[in-house]
Amino acid sequence: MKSRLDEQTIALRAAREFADGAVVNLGYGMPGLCANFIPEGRTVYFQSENGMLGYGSLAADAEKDYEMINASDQPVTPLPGMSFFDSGIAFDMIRGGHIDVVVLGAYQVSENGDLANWGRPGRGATGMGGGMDLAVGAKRVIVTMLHTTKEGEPRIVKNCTYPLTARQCVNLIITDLAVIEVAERGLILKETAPGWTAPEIQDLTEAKLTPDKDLKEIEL
Amino acid sequence: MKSRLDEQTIALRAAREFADGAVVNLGYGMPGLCANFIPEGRTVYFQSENGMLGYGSLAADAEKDYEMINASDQPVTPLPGMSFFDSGIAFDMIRGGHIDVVVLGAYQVSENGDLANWGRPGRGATGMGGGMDLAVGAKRVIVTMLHTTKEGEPRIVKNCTYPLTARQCVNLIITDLAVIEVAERGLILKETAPGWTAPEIQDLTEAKLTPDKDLKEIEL
Amino acid sequence: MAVNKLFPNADKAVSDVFDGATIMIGGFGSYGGLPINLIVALAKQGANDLTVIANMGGVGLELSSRIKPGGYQDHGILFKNGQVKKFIGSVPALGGMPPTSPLEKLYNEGKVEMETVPQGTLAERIRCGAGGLGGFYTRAGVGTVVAKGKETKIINGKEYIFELPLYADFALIKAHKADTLGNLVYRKTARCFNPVMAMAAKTTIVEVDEVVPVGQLDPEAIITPHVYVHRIVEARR
Amino acid sequence: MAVNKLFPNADKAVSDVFDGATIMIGGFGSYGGLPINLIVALAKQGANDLTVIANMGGVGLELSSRIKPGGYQDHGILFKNGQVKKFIGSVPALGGMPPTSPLEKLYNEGKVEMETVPQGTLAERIRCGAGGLGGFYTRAGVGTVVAKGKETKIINGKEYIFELPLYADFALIKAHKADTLGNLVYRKTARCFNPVMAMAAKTTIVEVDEVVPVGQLDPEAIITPHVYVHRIVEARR
Repeated sequence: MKSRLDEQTIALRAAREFADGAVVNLGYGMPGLCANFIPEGRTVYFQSENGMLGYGSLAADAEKDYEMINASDQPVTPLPGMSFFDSGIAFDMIRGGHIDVVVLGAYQVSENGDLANWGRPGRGATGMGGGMDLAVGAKRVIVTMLHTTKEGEPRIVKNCTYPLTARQCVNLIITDLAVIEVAERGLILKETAPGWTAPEIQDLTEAKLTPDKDLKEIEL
Repeated sequence: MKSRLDEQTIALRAAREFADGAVVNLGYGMPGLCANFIPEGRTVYFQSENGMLGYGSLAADAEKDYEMINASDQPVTPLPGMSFFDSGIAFDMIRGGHIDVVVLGAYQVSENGDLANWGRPGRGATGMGGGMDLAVGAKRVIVTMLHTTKEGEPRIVKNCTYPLTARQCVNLIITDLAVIEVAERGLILKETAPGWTAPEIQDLTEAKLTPDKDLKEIEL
Repeated sequence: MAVNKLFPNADKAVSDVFDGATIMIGGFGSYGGLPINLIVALAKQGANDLTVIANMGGVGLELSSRIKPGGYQDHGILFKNGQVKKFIGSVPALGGMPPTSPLEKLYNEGKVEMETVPQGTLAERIRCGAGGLGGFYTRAGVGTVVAKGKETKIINGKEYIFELPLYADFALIKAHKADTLGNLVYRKTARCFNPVMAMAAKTTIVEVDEVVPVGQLDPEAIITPHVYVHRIVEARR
Repeated sequence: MAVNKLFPNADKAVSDVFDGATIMIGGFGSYGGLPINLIVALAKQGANDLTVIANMGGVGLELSSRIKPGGYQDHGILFKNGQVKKFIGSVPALGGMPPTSPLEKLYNEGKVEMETVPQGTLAERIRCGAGGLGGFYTRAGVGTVVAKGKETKIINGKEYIFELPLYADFALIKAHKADTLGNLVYRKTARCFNPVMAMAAKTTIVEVDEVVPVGQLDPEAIITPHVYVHRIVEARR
């Protein structure tokens, strides 16, 4: 049976990439959900560009403190050992190479790992936020996004047509259909959503995908 | 009776320049003494480039805390409302224009206000410390120094021969012999030490001094 | 004793903001850390042709309930009122919201200038201004529209963009507590852009939850030393 | 759980410092804030050809009693041992002291390279490195020997000098307390260069008066977040 992953499941799959002890920044929107899916037995330190290190999961309604939000404006919960700092220091930490993994949303990713995640036609006033700093500063960039637009257009493209966030910065793409590694030799299809074949996914992808020798279904 | 001011008295005279509410940085050596001579009824906030704002007088022996020192390595006393910060922020404050007055020592000052206060022949390893930042960042630069070298050579010169700290930065010079303003039209002799005449002071000064129309003896 | 920095209310604290002034507005953009009382007072005061520097453009009262139940006033009101000539920030409008924020509407009508700056570059440009520096090189934005028209430099084999400092005539910021001298502490992520902006303005006006006597704040935990703070308003929200 | 950052003693914490390494040494230069135990351990460990970045050059044990009764060991010992190839700092030697500090003697014998940097520029170059930036422009040093060989730029009608970032392989720093994760707080002016250096090194080694359990430090008052700290030694002095 063919199915597409929902946002929660994409976030869960992305969170599997967080090594024990990793410092992780979660971008605006869907990536924020990853805070709820840290793999059992691992400790992950979430950094937020509004000046916070070491927060916990998203806050339940009863405990929401709007002076303790992630970069997506969502209240989060405190953890022992956390700290607060200003935006200047937050970005020193980001550009200075102390973020092991950043998870970002995207409108488009190109076959060489270019990222476009902040502007789209007809919305000239949206901004890049901290995405450009995170894309050049983090050691590893994971993109979570839907594989195609609402109109069915591919988001994984030969060349980005939307305004760029950074060039050649993406390491891994996780969509509702696939897990794709951005390698020297191009895009490697590593995992597929349940019931989907490599050719079916290639059909919805403008850039060329090379199926991995160990291609498998996403295990959840 | 002719006398030269001692270091304490030079510091006392310099401290008279601190307006009520002023933020003041005291350079290495003699300027540090100014902390003990705040004029009655005025509040002065001493900033120190090692990361402190709002300290009090020099500490007496019994209360010396070597983790609470001014930039001259002298323990100072705490005051309510003081704060500590790192060296980066300390110099943001300095270069950013938040120091109303800095008092610096000097080897030489030139007639156009050039300052040389960190290097001298035979001592190639001494350094400028925070002097260059203070000289360009503070709103007003007061120099306290002895009028001549041990050998009797003038320290107020036409052109500095010692390595410069900054060009055209000095506003007021206070020596053991005189108070001299650095004005657009040159050096103005404003006050003399008790018993000294303008020509006698000019004899010990290489640069030309113009006696002020209100020239007077330093009142202490 | 030095100047009394305490103002009786937000209206008095912003009364001399002049037409054409550059205003930094603290916070991250949404409720926490935003100097809401000062913003509302500035909207009432009516100064025009402002240049506003803020991380986000504000969503406006209508959309704000999507961020916080019940909604709240933000600096969207300054755009709605037509008080703003130019916006400088990293998120003028949120892509995840409908295009109906006051700033986005104004922008689409061609009625406001806009300079979009990566968020880290924004923070650093403000800090650079605060620190009396002349500019800096960053890798953020290399190869993108942000690099357009800017000097670039290869440093240690990598390409960097030159960025200039930012300053303001007034900074409106939000802190948790001030002592009467003007020393500030913040609360949780409501710190964000407030401390850097406080350092970069000629006149920094802060709204706080509570004013405390001098000596009540831990000298080791003061985030903004009092030399950076010119006016204090205690304002509940 | 993540790595254990606690080291049993200073010797173990500096055991892998390699010949030719660049070492930042925190503090202001004199007793307060100086990581004395780590310095002494490094002197014992014996790594050579070091580049040392520190605000001051250290006065050495003999002169140190002029600063603090009884004296103390400082990084002068590294120069005395001949372990240092190059020094970068703002006060290699104090003009108010006799020219007998280990660094000054070595310098006068032509046995050590030296780069003298204005103190604010030193702090900013370290912060610049820590923040992943490529360099900055400052007015400190314009028209002086510091400007020699450096690019200058006129910005808003004023002359600035271009300065490059500084990095280190190891930073030896002193804090007051660490929690076991590596979050740090400092004490009074012993803060100084420690927090900026902690951020600019590949491996940051801290000596603290006390290690406390996670959760004991106020999240609002933590000065150095744990991502910057790699090794912790509790060491009384």
